[in-house]
Amino acid sequence: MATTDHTAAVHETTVLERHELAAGVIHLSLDAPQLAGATRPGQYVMAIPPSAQTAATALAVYEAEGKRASLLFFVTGKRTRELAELRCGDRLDVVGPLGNGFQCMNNARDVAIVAGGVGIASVLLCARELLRDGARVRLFYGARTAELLVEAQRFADAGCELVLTTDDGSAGERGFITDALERARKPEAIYACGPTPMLRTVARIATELRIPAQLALEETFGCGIGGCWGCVVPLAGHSSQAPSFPPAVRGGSDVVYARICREGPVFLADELRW
Amino acid sequence: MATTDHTAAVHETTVLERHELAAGVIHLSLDAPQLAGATRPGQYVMAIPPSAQTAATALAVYEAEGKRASLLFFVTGKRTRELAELRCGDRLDVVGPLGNGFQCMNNARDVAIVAGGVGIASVLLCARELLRDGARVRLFYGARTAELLVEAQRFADAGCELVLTTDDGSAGERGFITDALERARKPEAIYACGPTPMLRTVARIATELRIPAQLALEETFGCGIGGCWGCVVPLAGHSSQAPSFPPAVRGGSDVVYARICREGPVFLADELRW
Amino acid sequence: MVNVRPSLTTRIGQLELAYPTLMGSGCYGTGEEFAPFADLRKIGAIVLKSVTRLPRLGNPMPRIVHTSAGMLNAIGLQNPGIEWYLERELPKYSGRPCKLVGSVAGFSIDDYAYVTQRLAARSEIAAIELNVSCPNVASEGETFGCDPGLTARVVRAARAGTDKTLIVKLSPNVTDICAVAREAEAAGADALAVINTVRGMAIDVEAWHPRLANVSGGLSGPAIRPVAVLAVYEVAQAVKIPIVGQGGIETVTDALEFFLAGASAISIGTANFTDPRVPERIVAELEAYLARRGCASIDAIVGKANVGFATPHQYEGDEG
Amino acid sequence: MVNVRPSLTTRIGQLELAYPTLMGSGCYGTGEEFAPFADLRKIGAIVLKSVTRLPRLGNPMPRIVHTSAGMLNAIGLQNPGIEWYLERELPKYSGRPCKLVGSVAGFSIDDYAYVTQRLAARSEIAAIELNVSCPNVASEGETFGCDPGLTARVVRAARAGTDKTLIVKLSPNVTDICAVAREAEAAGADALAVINTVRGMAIDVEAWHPRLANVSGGLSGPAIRPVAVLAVYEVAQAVKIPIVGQGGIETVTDALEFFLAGASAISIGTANFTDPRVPERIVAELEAYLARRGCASIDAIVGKANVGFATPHQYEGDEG
Ligand SMILES: Cc1cc2nc3c(=O)[nH]c(=O)nc-3n(C[C@H](O)[C@H](O)[C@H](O)COP(=O)(O)OP(=O)(O)OC[C@H]3O[C@@H](n4cnc5c(N)ncnc54)[C@H](O)[C@@H]3O)c2cc1C
Ligand SMILES: Cc1cc2nc3c(=O)[nH]c(=O)nc-3n(C[C@H](O)[C@H](O)[C@H](O)COP(=O)(O)OP(=O)(O)OC[C@H]3O[C@@H](n4cnc5c(N)ncnc54)[C@H](O)[C@@H]3O)c2cc1C
Ligand SMILES: Cc1cc2nc3c(=O)[nH]c(=O)nc-3n(C[C@H](O)[C@H](O)[C@H](O)COP(=O)(O)O)c2cc1C
Ligand SMILES: Cc1cc2nc3c(=O)[nH]c(=O)nc-3n(C[C@H](O)[C@H](O)[C@H](O)COP(=O)(O)O)c2cc1C
Ligand code: FES
Ligand code: FES
Repeated sequence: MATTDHTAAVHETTVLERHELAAGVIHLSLDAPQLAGATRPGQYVMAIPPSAQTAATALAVYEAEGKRASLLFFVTGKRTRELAELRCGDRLDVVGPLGNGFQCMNNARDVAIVAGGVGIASVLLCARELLRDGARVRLFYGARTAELLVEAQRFADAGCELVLTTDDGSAGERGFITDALERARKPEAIYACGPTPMLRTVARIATELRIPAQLALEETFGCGIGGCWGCVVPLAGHSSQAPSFPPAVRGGSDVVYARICREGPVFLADELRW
Repeated sequence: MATTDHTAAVHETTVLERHELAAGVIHLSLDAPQLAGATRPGQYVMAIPPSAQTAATALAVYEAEGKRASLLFFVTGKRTRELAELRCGDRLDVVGPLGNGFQCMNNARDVAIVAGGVGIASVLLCARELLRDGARVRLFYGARTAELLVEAQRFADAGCELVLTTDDGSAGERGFITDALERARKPEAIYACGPTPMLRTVARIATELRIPAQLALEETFGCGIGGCWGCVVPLAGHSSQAPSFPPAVRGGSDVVYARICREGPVFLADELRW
Repeated sequence: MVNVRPSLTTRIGQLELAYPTLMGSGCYGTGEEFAPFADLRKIGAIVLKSVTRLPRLGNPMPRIVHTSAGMLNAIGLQNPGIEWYLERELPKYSGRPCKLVGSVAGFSIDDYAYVTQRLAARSEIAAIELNVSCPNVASEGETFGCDPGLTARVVRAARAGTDKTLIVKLSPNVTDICAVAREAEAAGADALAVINTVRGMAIDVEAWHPRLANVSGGLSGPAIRPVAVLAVYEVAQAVKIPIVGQGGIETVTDALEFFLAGASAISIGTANFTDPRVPERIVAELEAYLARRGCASIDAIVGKANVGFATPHQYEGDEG
Repeated sequence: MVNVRPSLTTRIGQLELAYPTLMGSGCYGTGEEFAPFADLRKIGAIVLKSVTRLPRLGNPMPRIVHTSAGMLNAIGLQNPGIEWYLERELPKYSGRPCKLVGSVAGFSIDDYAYVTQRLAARSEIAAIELNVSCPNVASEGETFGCDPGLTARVVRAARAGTDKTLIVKLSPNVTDICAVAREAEAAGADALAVINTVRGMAIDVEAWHPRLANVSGGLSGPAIRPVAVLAVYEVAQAVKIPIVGQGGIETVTDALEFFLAGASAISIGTANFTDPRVPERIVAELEAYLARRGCASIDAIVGKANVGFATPHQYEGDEG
């Protein structure tokens, strides 16, 4: 989508604030003026593990304003557990901003943002930019349970209309957020981030509604910067995002594996060949 | 030496205080009343790594009084680095007290305690007990450089006479602490803890002076509780500390490998067959 | 969901275990050392330290080096030899509230036959594990386990000396572990222990010499877990006898990987050095996991992840 | 102490390197991806991603799983095939401020011969590495590197097609890596890369299937370092040609272990995923180490820990 310029760098940042929003959900604000200045919606950083533990962790830049960039993450394994132990004043080095973010400058006036779980971290900057451009923004936000619906208020404060769902019905409607999306008024465009099964459904809905959708994919990364081909997704051979690669024929059409970290993480739904 | 009773247990402790005494030298006080009550001089604990990292770390119990037991350690690798990151209020589980400590109840009235580097952590309880019993205690304490001669004042306050050396002459006399021991007035008994080369020299000096010496050995441990035979030292086959094992003949005399963690860590110098 | 408490009992040959957890040979002493910190009633069995025909002083120090998420050991099979062991050691172990598995190491076929027969004859010993894969005794020790034919000969010789359950412990330091596994099975093994330690070394960069006196040692702990899980997965496809999975098990998730790969029981070694509460914690969490997943017993999950599910898309041939 | 700045230059066959650090094949892309974060002038060479005769889409996702102190990968040799590579990729790489080593993988002797000859003919390519040890392409890929005889045939075929430096990358997944090393040397290899990844797998304990689409993958990172150091130590005793040591190098201490074990250069792979500043930091710290130890050059420490110093005391025979 929005193409990379070469402002990415290694930033030595300091933790300004740390909040545990729910059990195992951490919000870290970093003193990172250059990163904050350079980041566009949908971009991410690779957070270097303070104790050198195999691989950096891909995390969306949640907020970027003034000297402050923030990260919002779930503790799911060793690396996020280590990041969760950071305290105010601790140092955290991050590489970024990375990837091609959302292309928010389109002309849609009534847009839907769809976020599943931690996907919420990737869409705040996008929502703010769309709202600033005058669009009407509905946030479709689903989580397993009420307390994991973190930060919904911040989107409401920013001016989004909220549609919430939880798997267990403990807040909002019970069910998947994509069910709510299907029942709702047709938007002119969709921006989405969340688990792959959710994104597949969003893609299907967008196709059926014949509206454009931009999907921010998340898979386990190796390098996070295009060096290892550990994070691919099949694209249509003709896609403008396809890397230089001879297309393979699959199911009768041309397919190329693109790197989520380098050619993405945001892809146009109708160019994905999952 | 003093034989194990079965008060050893897993203790869930909380960090009460943390001080960095010099660069990479940490003093951690733990809320651990049962441990403090059960520990005798020369015993140690296995500190369970907060993030489950392969093996617990053997650390002497430095102080034990009331509800407080403390640890004093040098950051030398991954595990001590992790322990150094603990803060007040953090939890630390330890197994102990372990091992057979110093036998301080002898009749010597003029004793020498010899500590090299972090060996200092193993001898404070011993010094206090000897002083309490009315002995005159000289502490021979050596380190690489002045700032690593941590805690000397605490021994002075307790009533020890101090003889200090540093390898670089930045405090006390220049040279090895065993040189100072050799030059000093002959004590009636020696208690020592430090690197193996230092302990070998102490053993030689004690033999030459025909005085008893108790040496607290430190080697890389596996289990720390007698289960893996990863921490052996050759003892005379007749030693009262020898484990049940058929002695091997080496250099004309009987030798048995004893476990430092189980049969030691304190051994009588004249029974070691290094 | 089942409402009854899931069963954790398992069988390895004729060895009936109240819990599917063994404590790895050489890692749990005689059990007595750990008894103040761990409830031995909550353990399936202890595999005792390997014993040889003659006494062995073992390797000089250092015998242990800690590495990234693992440790190297080169104990060198220190043990008092089978005679002393039978006379003075084994009697102390009677009355343990869990089963005891004897471990046999040797330097000739005859060694294995002799020690197995002597040890298996004792009532304290519920089963025998053949350690044909100790990497810490120069080349001889591991030669057996690295050669399918030699492994078969060791197993046949040991088999002749006992009817008790015979577990053969395999080395990962081979090109094809399945070939060794198949030979062991054909020669009469009742079960396989997969895997022993992986050969490795570390160097002291200031002193310019190997950190272990023995130069090389066996790598254990979480570092080797992926290697061990794959070995169990592949061996489970090659043989029909049960597998005791091991190598880096520290948490219930780790343990589950082994059961799902095809292990009927697991063995916990190095993790006991991290925290002696690990075995009891794993058993409690296994029970909770089975209950949550609606499984009546641990058997219900054995091998459940052992199917290829990849359908790779390639240009060339059919390579995955 | 020497007062001149220690020299870090090294030679691998005819390949002259300003720094003894290579970036591992498949881990550093084309160099361009890392250029914003790392100074390529401070790198000896980049080993490019392995290329095959025909294009390969590679394995489906997931291709990567993080494990304790390591990671598993099963990329499956995704690459555009040698024709596309020579025409459209290689031209972009000219002008890199460090040397480029081409990496060749194949599924037949003829593949290796053909791709080596085509690739080596290009001026952008300073040397060729033969990847006979990729564990992620079903059995075929690694068969070559696991069989001394096949390895020899691959090396002879490739050797016939170029005079440029030929580095053969060995698999650790064998019973005897030295046997393979000796055959590779005899067949004309100029150097050996030791080691490629160790085979392993991980299982998703909720979904009950392997976490990699390819089922198994190659383990890299600090977890395998002890295995890699031992392989370098043993291979250095078996052959006379230089060794490029690799497997889990993250810090200067790790790097020093490899040089002291007998490697003339090192390769850094997975550590670049942790922190792209690692290669530059290692080079700076190597220089400081050599200065502190009074060594004029990196050569001065190669193999300096490679002597047995153990004198074990045993009852039986002479086993260590
Ligand atoms: C572009 C991008 C942006 C991202 N942004 C964010 C963000 O803003 N916030 C955020 O929270 N995350 C984000 N992620 C996801 C994050 O990078 C991953 O969750 C990361 O893997 C966490 O690392 P970890 O070491 O903590 O977990 P890992 O150890 O990598 O584990 C990851 C998952 O595997 C599971 N797992 C581990 N072991 C097993 C096992 N044996 N069996 C079954 N499952 C197992 C864990 O439970 C966990 O769910 C993003 C990812 C990408 C690619
Ligand atoms: C009974 C007993 C009591 C003890 N009491 C104390 C105490 O009170 N305080 C204390 O500080 N210590 C004490 N120790 C020592 C402490 O247990 C060890 O220092 C422990 O190994 C530290 O663990 P670590 O993981 O931090 O270091 P490790 O990773 O185990 O490293 C230990 C040493 O190896 C070196 N090393 C690591 N890698 C390499 C390499 N590649 N090349 C060369 N060298 C390398 C490190 O620099 C370090 O010096 C005691 C030991 C025993 C046995
Ligand atoms: C210190 C130590 C000593 C060991 N001694 C033996 C032994 O005598 N016989 C044997 O069969 N395995 C021995 N092993 C291997 C373990 O039983 C186990 O198979 C291996 O360590 C892998 O499991 P883990 O990662 O859980 O430790 C030993 C392992 C360690 C760490
Ligand atoms: C993601 C990834 C891809 C790799 N691809 C290749 C490859 O194409 N060819 C090859 O010879 N080695 C490949 N390797 C192996 C590395 O070059 C290196 O030998 C190995 O990872 C060990 O080093 P490390 O622990 O420093 O990563 C790959 C490794 C990784 C992690
Ligand atoms: S994670 Fe390495 S290429 Fe995307
Ligand atoms: S460290 Fe295990 S027996 Fe001493």
